[in-house]
Amino acid sequence: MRRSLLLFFTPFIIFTWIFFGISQKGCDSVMQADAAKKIPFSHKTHVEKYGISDCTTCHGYEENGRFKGLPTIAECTACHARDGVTTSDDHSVPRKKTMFDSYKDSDQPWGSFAKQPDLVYFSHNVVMTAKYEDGRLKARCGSCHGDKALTTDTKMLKGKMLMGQCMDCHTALNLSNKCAVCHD
Amino acid sequence: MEEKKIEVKMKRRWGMVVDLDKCTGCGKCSVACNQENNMPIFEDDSDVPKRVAFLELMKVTNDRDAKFPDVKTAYLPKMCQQCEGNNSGKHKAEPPCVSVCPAVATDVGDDGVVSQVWSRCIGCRYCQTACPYEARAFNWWKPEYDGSFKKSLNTEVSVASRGTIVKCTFCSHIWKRERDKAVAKGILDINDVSYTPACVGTCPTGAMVFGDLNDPDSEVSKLASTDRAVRLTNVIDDEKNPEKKKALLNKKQFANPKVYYLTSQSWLRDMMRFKKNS
Amino acid sequence: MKKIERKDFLKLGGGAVLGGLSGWVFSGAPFLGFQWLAEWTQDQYVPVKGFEKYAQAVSDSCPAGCKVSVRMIGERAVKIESKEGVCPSCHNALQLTYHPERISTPLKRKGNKGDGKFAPVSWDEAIKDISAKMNSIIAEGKANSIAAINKNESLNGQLMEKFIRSAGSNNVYYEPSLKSLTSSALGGYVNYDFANTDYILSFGAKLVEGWDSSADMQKIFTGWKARGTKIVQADTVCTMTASLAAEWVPVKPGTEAILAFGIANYLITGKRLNSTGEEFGKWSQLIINKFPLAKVASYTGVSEDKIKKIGDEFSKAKNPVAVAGKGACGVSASSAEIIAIYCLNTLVKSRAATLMKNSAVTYTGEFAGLDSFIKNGSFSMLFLNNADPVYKSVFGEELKKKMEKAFVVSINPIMNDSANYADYILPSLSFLETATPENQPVVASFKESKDTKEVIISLSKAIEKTKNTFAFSNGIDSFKISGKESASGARFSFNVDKIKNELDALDKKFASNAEYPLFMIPVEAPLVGDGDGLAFPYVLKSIDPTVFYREKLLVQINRETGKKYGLSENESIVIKSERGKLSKVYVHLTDTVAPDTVAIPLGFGHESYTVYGSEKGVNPKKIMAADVDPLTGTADWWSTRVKIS
Amino acid sequence: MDKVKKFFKACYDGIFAGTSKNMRIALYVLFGLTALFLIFAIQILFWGLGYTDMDNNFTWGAWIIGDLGLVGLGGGAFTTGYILYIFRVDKLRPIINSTVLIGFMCYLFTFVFLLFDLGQPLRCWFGFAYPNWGKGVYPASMLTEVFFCLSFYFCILIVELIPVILEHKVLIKNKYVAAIAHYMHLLMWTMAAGGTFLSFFHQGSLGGGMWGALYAKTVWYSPHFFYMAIVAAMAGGTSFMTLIPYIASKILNKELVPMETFQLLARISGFIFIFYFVFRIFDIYKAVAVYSPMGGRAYTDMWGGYYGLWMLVLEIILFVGPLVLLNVKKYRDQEKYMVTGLACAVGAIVISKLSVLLHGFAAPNFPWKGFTAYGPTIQEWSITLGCFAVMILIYMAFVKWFPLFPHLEHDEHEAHH
Repeated sequence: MRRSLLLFFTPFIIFTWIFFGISQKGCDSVMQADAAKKIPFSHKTHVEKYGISDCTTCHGYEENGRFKGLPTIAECTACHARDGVTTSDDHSVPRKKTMFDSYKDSDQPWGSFAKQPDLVYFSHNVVMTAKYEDGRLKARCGSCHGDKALTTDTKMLKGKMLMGQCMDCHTALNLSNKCAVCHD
Repeated sequence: MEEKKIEVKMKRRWGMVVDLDKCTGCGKCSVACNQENNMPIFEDDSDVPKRVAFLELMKVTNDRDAKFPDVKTAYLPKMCQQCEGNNSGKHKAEPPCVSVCPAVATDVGDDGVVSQVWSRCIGCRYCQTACPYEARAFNWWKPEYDGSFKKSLNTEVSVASRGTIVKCTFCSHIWKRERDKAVAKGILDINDVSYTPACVGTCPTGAMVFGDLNDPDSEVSKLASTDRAVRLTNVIDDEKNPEKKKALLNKKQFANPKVYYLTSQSWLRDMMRFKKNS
Repeated sequence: MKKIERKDFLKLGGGAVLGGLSGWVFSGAPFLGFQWLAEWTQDQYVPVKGFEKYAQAVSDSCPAGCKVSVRMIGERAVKIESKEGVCPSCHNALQLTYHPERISTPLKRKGNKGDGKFAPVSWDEAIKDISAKMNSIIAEGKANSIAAINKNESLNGQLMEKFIRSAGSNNVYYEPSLKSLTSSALGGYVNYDFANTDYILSFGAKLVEGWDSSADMQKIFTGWKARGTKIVQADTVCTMTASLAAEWVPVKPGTEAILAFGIANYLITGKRLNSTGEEFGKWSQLIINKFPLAKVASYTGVSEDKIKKIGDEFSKAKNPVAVAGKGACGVSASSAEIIAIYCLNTLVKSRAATLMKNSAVTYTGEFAGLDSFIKNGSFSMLFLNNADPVYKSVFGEELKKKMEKAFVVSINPIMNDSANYADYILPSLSFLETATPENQPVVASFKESKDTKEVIISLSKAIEKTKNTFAFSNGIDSFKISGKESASGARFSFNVDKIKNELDALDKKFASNAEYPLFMIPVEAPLVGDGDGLAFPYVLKSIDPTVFYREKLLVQINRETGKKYGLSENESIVIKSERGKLSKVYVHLTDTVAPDTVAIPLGFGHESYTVYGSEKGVNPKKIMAADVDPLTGTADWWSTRVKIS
Repeated sequence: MDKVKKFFKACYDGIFAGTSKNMRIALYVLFGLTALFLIFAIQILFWGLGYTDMDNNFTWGAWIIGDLGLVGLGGGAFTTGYILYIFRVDKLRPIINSTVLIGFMCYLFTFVFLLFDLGQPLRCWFGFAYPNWGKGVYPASMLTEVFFCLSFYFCILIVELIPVILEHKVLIKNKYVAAIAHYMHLLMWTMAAGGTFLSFFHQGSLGGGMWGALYAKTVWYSPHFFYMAIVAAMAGGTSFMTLIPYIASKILNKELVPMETFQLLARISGFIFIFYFVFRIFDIYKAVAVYSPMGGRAYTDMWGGYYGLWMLVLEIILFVGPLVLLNVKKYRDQEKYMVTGLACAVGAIVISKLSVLLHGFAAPNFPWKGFTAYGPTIQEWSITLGCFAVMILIYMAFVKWFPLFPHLEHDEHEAHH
């Protein structure tokens, strides 16, 4: 009997694990959890070395409150000036990067992780300004995007952005979970 | 540090008033609604019962009751009436369409607006069956936008897929847009945000008024409580005896829409009921 | 160690298969797969995202010059918003701008006229060809055989008029509108001071349904509601205006003029009122003799007492005004009617109606109006400035024949019935794409299409004779020469000699007629108007099922009349008049229409007005009465004697 | 290639060999309908419901009528099973296999129809994944209840059907199969009990509750509709379960089921029909006197239009059949009267479902609008009739190859000895 169980469950467990992994990978690619990066960019060096701790420096808002999302090359070249110096001893001087030369100012050579589907109206602005009664912010960038500051690669830390994730936070923070809060 | 408590609980209850004495039937509301909500474009949309449109400009005449020349005509812009039902004994207040959905694709928002999420919709059309106002539209065909018409599509309303239900949501995406703008200006209180749906915003005679029914000082609540206000086919409003009315409401739910039509013309009030009153 | 048997392999295999299956299921892949499959099979379109901004635009293609605010997503215009109120054509501008059937380059005719076969050519080639033709006509001394038809008196029309007149032709016409018709009949179009009237007697003018400048009228209407202005509407069909009016006077089809005669008759004989108009004596004599109250009552179906009551109220009101021009977008052209109604204003010395003129617009050319030009005139070259006379004129078929022999240039953004008979089609812009002195264009011009103003200017530069007509080469500068409105100063004349025959004809028309016992009159659906709206899908979406339903055009007939002819709802009928017959119309029985009347919606039955507007219903103009009025030069098609079978 | 040809030849012979001319024609027609079903099924599933005559006003059509009819009549399965296994009325044993098979098919094709009716058939599992539960165990949406109870009961029907398949003369030779079949038979009463329990819910919800719960639609609103539908299913279903084997035996010219079984089930049906009739009269009274005035409408107004009051009249006339012919022993004992009674009973149920749907949708929602009509398109007809054709074919296959009528096998067995 024990032998039978062993014979059955060994492949069962192995195949469960393998297929779970493969399927999950497939799901990830379907949900675009990976994004290609044409230009290397290290959040880590920008944050740790140069002390840009405010995410909105690059990921800012429009006048009407909409989130800009990925920066354009124009925003990079605002610091890394196209006609700037290529080398400098002074750490505080951003240098000219030749890799920007082949791009227009309006280009956004990064794919977006965690792109919300068309039928979700997600407002970064509203979420990022929500406060507890004592004035603490209810959400930070990292709440959904993971601690981006320490990453150098394109991987997401917090996984896919599923509706459940949004709803969990809304439930925990005693916010409304009605459909129309996000969907239209 | 004392910080002003920021309200996150919605206190609004959006409602609409359509003054039919002022409505000239120009149809601007219909075009504005279609444009705002990315209504599909077909070569021929004359198959009216299969037409996908949130706002229907209905021509109402009283030739049921009257003969020429005692007849009258009116145009009645009919959108989702955003019913709220009533607590009747064991049933909680719910619009006719929401409780019937087998997949929770539709619910009532905190602001009283009945939403519909097409990506959750399985297309069973039970809600359409339940709706007494024919306010829900089903995408019988795949929504199409021929060629460059795609350029005029609004990004805030997603294009639904074939075989799903769509409906008027009082343009609630505009509320979200306005909320964004308010937050950008530093106004964080959710109840400070107000908005105007596309149809109301475009009405040239000001026949359509939109606002908060919970606020007794708002124009809609004032207009909705006048004698001219009448709700479409909602018979419970005709029961003037409060005792009887209460008993009736206890017995059964009524649609109790949040869209009020104003008219001083008795024929039009009559035409909004199945039985001739006078 | 036991030997591995066949049974054990089964166990291993079973474990593997079940394990794989459970791993697959628990990863959520099947559900996501279904979702993905559901989305993939639908292949939904996701609108291109962009940042929101608002842009302002002023219309240069409608006479009212609507001001709109346009909501933009990136470079795309997605919504026209306006607190001011806009006219229907400006409200539909987005659908015109992004119409999939916009003409993208100048087109030259390839096949026979009317075949709809065109080949793209360059602007240079088109302008060269057109100017060569025009130069040779002028050189031959036949400049007057160059003609132009304008859609309206907007700046585009004014420039065209200036261009053609300076080429030496007198043949510039406008599509009949309230302004052009009243201007021809009275010597100036009427400016109504609706804000200060307290009593409005409207003879079938669909005041709130598109009549005159519809955006303004909506505003004016709210003013009336607020002030309690009394509106008395004489009408055959229970229209919105009739329904919203304080009083609806149901008249028999087409007899609004007769009713005006009756009221004038009563005011002159009963109230001893006088008019200052020229030839008043002659006119009053005619009216009193020809249209005694009893006759008016029998023709119009309004009792004598009622006529007297209206006359009393009208003359006693503080600031009354009588409004002529029955119809909404399509307006009745009977000069006798316009004069009779204006006469009422002069009788009570109404301060609310003044005659106006536009310095840059002359409505009459060699002929009194468009229809008489089409019927009697001849041309070797014709410019169509966004106009569609083939569809809108009752002489559409005649015009087609004449266009086949002439050189026709059509300037318009989308195809229409008339452009189908053109030799050259020059693509123009929607107003969102044109610049005005106040605003930049909201969206970029569609492909190679150009601003009408610039097209006219460059044409004029290419022609010897008109080289110096315009001192500028830029479209924006042309706003400087835009016409100014002022009081016409012309003395109102009854023109009795000219319209005497018309009065006789009216008399005859409403006498009983055994062969054609019914009257066909037009009605207009919201947004469709007299046909311009039909190319726009969101207009089609708003059409009521009692007008156009499942590809069927419905005509409204009174229930009693329906019973008399044994008609049932949705039944197919054939309408016959002296000019021809209409088939494929269907019956809608309703009591909102007077007995013995066939109310047919205008605006349907285009031949080639994009895929959305073509082949929908029938065009009633084809069989409508075509007696050209001597003063307005336009066919009085409003009421037509018909029979049905 | 030759092998394929041979295979088809074998199939053809297997089906058509030894059949009469009439039977062959019938089979051709049925296979033809099946083919049409497949063709139009592809069209509907791939290009959507635009090809049907349903619209935003007439939201459901032929298929939901098919659903209601099938579920209502298939309800005979649980009633018969309950009476046999719980009340131990062994006289019903000869008919039970056929009953289970018909029930199974009715429910199977209810699912098929429901799937076609969905605009997004690929999302059909949403009904289970995101059910609309209200407070407690009772679902807020009647359709959620339909989804769950229907599928659970369908599983029970499969279990009930398995022994019939296992008892196939080839399979039963295996001792394990025989043992399983035997024990399943012994435990079948649990299935019958569970099936009855579930049936009460979905019969009530799909047949009546779904309509009665629509409080804003005066045409349908009646809280007791739920319960009436259960009684209707019990009354009409038993008649249907009697009628089908009867027709089969007439066609095959064999006594598939003893006459006394037919008469017993007919008697049960007639008896339940008395309750149904009383309930129906009460229903009409309530609608006329209470619910219509509450909704601001006159009952007679709602029954105008293209379908008219005659449907109600027809239903009442059809009621006479089961009430008189099935309840009075004198008539029931005569075959022709019994069959007429059964047919009337089935007719009454079908007409009641038809009138609920056609009327409910045809009645105008706005006072200024008229009644609407519905005419199924070729796609709807093909899929509906195609499904019925497949049902008949399955039944024929079971009659031919499986021990659907143990009575018959028994007889043949005896004859051999």
